[in-house]
Amino acid sequence: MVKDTSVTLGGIRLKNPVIPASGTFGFGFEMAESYDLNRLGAIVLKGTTLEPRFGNPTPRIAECPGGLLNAVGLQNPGIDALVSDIAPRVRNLCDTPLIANISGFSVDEYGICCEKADACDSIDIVEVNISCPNVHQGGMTFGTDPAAAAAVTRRARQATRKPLFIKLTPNVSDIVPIAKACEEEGADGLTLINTLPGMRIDIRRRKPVLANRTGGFSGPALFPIAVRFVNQAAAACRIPIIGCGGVSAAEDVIEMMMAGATAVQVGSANLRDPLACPTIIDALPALMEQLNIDKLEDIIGII
Amino acid sequence: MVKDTSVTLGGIRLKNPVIPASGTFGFGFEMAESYDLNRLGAIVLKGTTLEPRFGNPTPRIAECPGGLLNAVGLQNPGIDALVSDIAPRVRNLCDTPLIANISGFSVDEYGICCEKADACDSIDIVEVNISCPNVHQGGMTFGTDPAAAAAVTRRARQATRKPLFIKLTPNVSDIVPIAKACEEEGADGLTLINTLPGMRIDIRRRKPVLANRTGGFSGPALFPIAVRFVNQAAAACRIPIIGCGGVSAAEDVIEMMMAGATAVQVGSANLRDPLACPTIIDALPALMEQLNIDKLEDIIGII
Amino acid sequence: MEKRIYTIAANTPVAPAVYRLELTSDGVPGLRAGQFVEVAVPGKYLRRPLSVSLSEPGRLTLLYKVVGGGTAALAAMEPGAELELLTGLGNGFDIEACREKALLIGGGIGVAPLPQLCRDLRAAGKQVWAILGFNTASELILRDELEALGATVHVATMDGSAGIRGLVTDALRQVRPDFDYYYVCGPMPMMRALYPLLPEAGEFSLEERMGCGTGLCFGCTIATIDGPKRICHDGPVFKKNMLPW
Amino acid sequence: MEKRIYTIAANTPVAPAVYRLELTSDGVPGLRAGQFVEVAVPGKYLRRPLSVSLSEPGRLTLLYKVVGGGTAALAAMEPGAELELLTGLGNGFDIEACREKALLIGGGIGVAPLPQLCRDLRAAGKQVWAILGFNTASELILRDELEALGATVHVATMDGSAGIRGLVTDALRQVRPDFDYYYVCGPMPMMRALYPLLPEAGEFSLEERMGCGTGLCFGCTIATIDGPKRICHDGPVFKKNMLPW
Ligand SMILES: Cc1cc2nc3c(=O)[nH]c(=O)nc-3n(C[C@H](O)[C@H](O)[C@H](O)COP(=O)(O)OP(=O)(O)OC[C@H]3O[C@@H](n4cnc5c(N)ncnc54)[C@H](O)[C@@H]3O)c2cc1C
Ligand SMILES: Cc1cc2nc3c(=O)[nH]c(=O)nc-3n(C[C@H](O)[C@H](O)[C@H](O)COP(=O)(O)OP(=O)(O)OC[C@H]3O[C@@H](n4cnc5c(N)ncnc54)[C@H](O)[C@@H]3O)c2cc1C
Ligand SMILES: Cc1cc2nc3c(=O)[nH]c(=O)nc-3n(C[C@H](O)[C@H](O)[C@H](O)COP(=O)(O)O)c2cc1C
Ligand SMILES: Cc1cc2nc3c(=O)[nH]c(=O)nc-3n(C[C@H](O)[C@H](O)[C@H](O)COP(=O)(O)O)c2cc1C
Ligand code: FES
Ligand code: FES
Repeated sequence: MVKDTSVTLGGIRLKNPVIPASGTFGFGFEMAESYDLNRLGAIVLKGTTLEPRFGNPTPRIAECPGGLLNAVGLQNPGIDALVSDIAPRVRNLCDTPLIANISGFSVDEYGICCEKADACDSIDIVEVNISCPNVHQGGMTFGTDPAAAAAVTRRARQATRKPLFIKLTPNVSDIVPIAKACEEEGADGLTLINTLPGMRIDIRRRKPVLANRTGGFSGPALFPIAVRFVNQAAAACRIPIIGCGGVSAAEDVIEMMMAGATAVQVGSANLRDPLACPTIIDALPALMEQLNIDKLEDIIGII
Repeated sequence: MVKDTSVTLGGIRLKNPVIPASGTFGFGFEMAESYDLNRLGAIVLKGTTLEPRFGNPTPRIAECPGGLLNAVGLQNPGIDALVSDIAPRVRNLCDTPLIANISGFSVDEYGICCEKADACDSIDIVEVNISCPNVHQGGMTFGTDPAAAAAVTRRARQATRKPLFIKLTPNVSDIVPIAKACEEEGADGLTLINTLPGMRIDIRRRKPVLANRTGGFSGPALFPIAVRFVNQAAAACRIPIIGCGGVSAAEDVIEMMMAGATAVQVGSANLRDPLACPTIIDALPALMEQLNIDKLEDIIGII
Repeated sequence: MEKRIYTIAANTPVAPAVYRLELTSDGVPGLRAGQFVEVAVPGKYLRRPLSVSLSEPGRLTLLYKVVGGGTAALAAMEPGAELELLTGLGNGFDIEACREKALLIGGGIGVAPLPQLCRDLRAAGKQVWAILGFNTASELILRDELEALGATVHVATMDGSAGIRGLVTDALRQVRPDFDYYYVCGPMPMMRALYPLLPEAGEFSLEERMGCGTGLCFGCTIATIDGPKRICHDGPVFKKNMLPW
Repeated sequence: MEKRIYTIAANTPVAPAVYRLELTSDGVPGLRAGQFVEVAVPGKYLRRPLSVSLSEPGRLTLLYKVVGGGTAALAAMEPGAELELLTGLGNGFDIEACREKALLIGGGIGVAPLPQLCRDLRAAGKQVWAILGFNTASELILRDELEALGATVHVATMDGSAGIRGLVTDALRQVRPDFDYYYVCGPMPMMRALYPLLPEAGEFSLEERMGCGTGLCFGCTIATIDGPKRICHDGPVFKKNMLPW
């Protein structure tokens, strides 16, 4: 029997639920020579800020058991380059829905970036990443405070009519009030989770491995934590959830969806294996057959 | 040159900084046939509550990349059995300092357990675990709220003159206010971290793997997160810190200590390899030689 | 408990998804029937518990079914490769408890520990009957081995393609074996179904997801008449009268 | 970029902690000098970047130094074992940029890519000089190989136990080689020390901790005259005039 892997995200139909995550898929076009980008459910573009950023000094990467730390520090050419150059170039290569990933250091910055993304025809969905440091509130992040999360969502909602997803941080004691605040302010969906703060030390050099001292932990080790967050948020909210964190195989896609995700993002797995996304997509129908699933949407949140 | 691996914890000298963590070393005497318990820096006994508990239904264990989830649910024979039977039996087997690990469901329960532990000659240090659900505050845990953490610490401090360590949860946005609250209320030290909440789903059976749905994630994958927490708490507090989370090798002991830990606890590694602790201890002197360390205490918090 | 490196001498399929793993390790003593080992499997954090199927000094045979990633990784291993095992785990079967005539009941891959049990009982001069249950004839294993070890073997299959049609409970009713002690090993539903049919004098080998297999984690606890017990440490074999079923 | 399974034909020590890894894979095309591969190492999450040392259709030679867990795991692997590689990564050296006379400068394990570079330059009819720097004579590798490939080789060692005493910068001043283009590969401090001593026409092969090696993670960014560049994607070889040192 033909398996239906399609899912709907903010009113947009994806041919499958597998989406490379922001920051782990280059600008979006690097893999076009290796495989047809149309095979992907959607593509999240590199995290973008109002101004261009060089990011952090190197080393930016530290290997860990079951994953890695990164402290890239939002290197990006700025929102203007995204909307005028990068997004149109990726759009030229494929019809796959494109998701812009917006970061900011103030509510206004988020707003302006979302307005610019809204005006860009090549962008289908706006994902707002509220896991980055909010310099105005003493080093806290927008994503750890329901009121701040609500403020960013409200401003982003005013700025765009495109489907709006808010990407949350796992660095919280309770995700529910934050997820609900975003839903109440009109978010069309949530992405969870971003990375968990971590640190490694080079014991020979007696220095942190990362020039930035700390970085964000990602990779397969994050998976059970992400599944838990997705399940908690799905139980509390009605809007769709994109599950992210450690997804590396078709089995993980199914598990995330059973936990409550409508689609998944694949991050670190792309770094270890640049063909991870098409490999996962190819494996889905046979796995669905094994598990007696005809339509992937049927399993969303069934546990 | 002879290497000095000894460290001091709450005024008590340990011959080395390697301590099996609570809940991952049986009652404390199971390994006595396999190796001499005197080789250990100290021993943390199984987490104990006022009343005996059967714990959660099985399955209680779920394997994950880089670690496991457990939902043992504080199975224990109760504080009275600990002080009258278990601790004296372990004391009969070795001179190694013994650490009682106390959990509670109310401030008073913690207090009563600490009083009973205080009265027990076999117990040298009291470790209070504030990562378990507080049924009186709507499912939150004491460890995620500085005021609740302070309240438990204050009560425990009144209850015992033995060195008092508070074991903190990583399930927080910012560990600093919680760590400081414990320090201000008179804790002699902190243990961090406990497990991170996680979930796995059996995609064939379409049910959570754990009967309890969620469990605590532990193992090597936790290590970079634990190092970061230890480093943050060490920077904020003056009291000694026991680093815990993913420690599996002598290198990890050194890394934790450079991050700011005075000693380390080894948890999941005991489950994978019951000889993990003596193996780590045996590897320390040669590693110290390689890294030009004569006295382990010299590297505490050097980064 | 002992930690030890074994070398794979053979790793061969004996039924669909079931493999016989033959291991050697110089100087290792024989292990007791009903004990288990914990195998470090490439790519998995926790070890995998497997029963001693046959054991003699220097040699150990395991019998395992591929049910997930760990056993699949094991099935991919080639002779010559090394495996790290924890051995000597669990209490094992009580051979002395049987006076003369033993009944062994095993279902599915739960038959794995029966060869060593049969051999030890025969060595102690007891007579051995065995009832083995499977879904279908292609899954049938160990009949010939147990017969060669001196047991009288009855087989039951769900679809009747070999032996008696039905469950081991059906076979038990039909065969009406004569025994003074019994040993049961298999899936939980089978053991629970057998429990009310069997007399007091006998024991059950239990299974549960394990964290350590060495008594450290309290992951494998069951309620017994005597309070909570760890299957890995106080079992896996429990007398019938310990089980509050 | 291509993902491919290679078989280990040989994995042999050639100097203290340095190994030559010879790999075969049917039908694989030759790789360019200065390109690198990303090797999946047992037990490590990220792959390990290693330079193409010598390559021809079906065969690939790498040269690596054991510096940590990943390279140690590699050193423990036996002939016959398989490795999964990403190949064809990075831009490679610009062979055409040299008119007639090439100078190759390598330090420590940074000499790894020089054999293929030397072979390609010789195949294109250029003359090749090489300066190789090491701490001490026991670390000296590739001199004979490069000579066999047609290069004139000078060696510098810190302790003077082989060739000129001192750094490659000392050797450069002393030898005063005649060249119209140069290629540098080695530790960052060496490259930074060489930079002011060398003319415009030449290039440097850079190194940084990598997340992916394929341009996806922006882990390996450096500042260039032309803005931020990814070493794995836009390098690892950069012309001198691109580097704002
Ligand atoms: C004391 C004991 C003896 C056993 N003896 C045998 C034997 O001789 N032959 C045999 O084929 N099987 C035996 N089992 C079951 C065997 O341990 C599991 O089938 C195996 O661990 C599955 O691993 P996996 O990675 O393939 O499956 P997965 O489902 O991927 O494993 C995930 C986790 O669940 C655990 N798990 C899964 N199924 C079981 C199960 N049925 N029982 C316990 N843990 C499980 C695994 O150990 C692992 O930790 C025994 C179990 C126990 C407790
Ligand atoms: C383009 C490129 C080509 C290289 N070519 C060679 C070569 O031909 N031969 C050779 O011996 N080495 C080469 N290196 C360095 C080699 O990649 C590292 O020595 C190796 O990855 C160390 O791995 P480890 O696990 O042993 O060390 P660990 O220190 O345990 O590694 C931890 C992490 O840091 C990274 N890392 C550590 N040292 C380096 C380093 N010097 N450069 C980049 N990443 C590092 C590792 O890749 C890993 O992600 C090259 C590096 C790059 C970027
Ligand atoms: C190198 C790297 C860069 C990242 N950059 C971004 C980013 O720009 N914006 C963002 O929202 N998330 C970013 N992330 C987080 C990922 O999108 C993803 O949420 C996280 O890595 C968890 O998923 P994983 O375990 O599949 O990697 C980055 C992650 C990595 C590893
Ligand atoms: C099976 C299991 C049981 C545990 N029980 C307790 C407990 O009773 N009390 C406690 O404070 N921590 C308990 N923990 C947490 C550990 O002591 C430790 O903090 C955690 O596992 C992280 O360390 P690790 O990664 O080395 O395992 C338990 C952990 C495991 C795996
Ligand atoms: S499996 Fe850990 S106590 Fe039994
Ligand atoms: S290592 Fe990932 S972009 Fe270069």
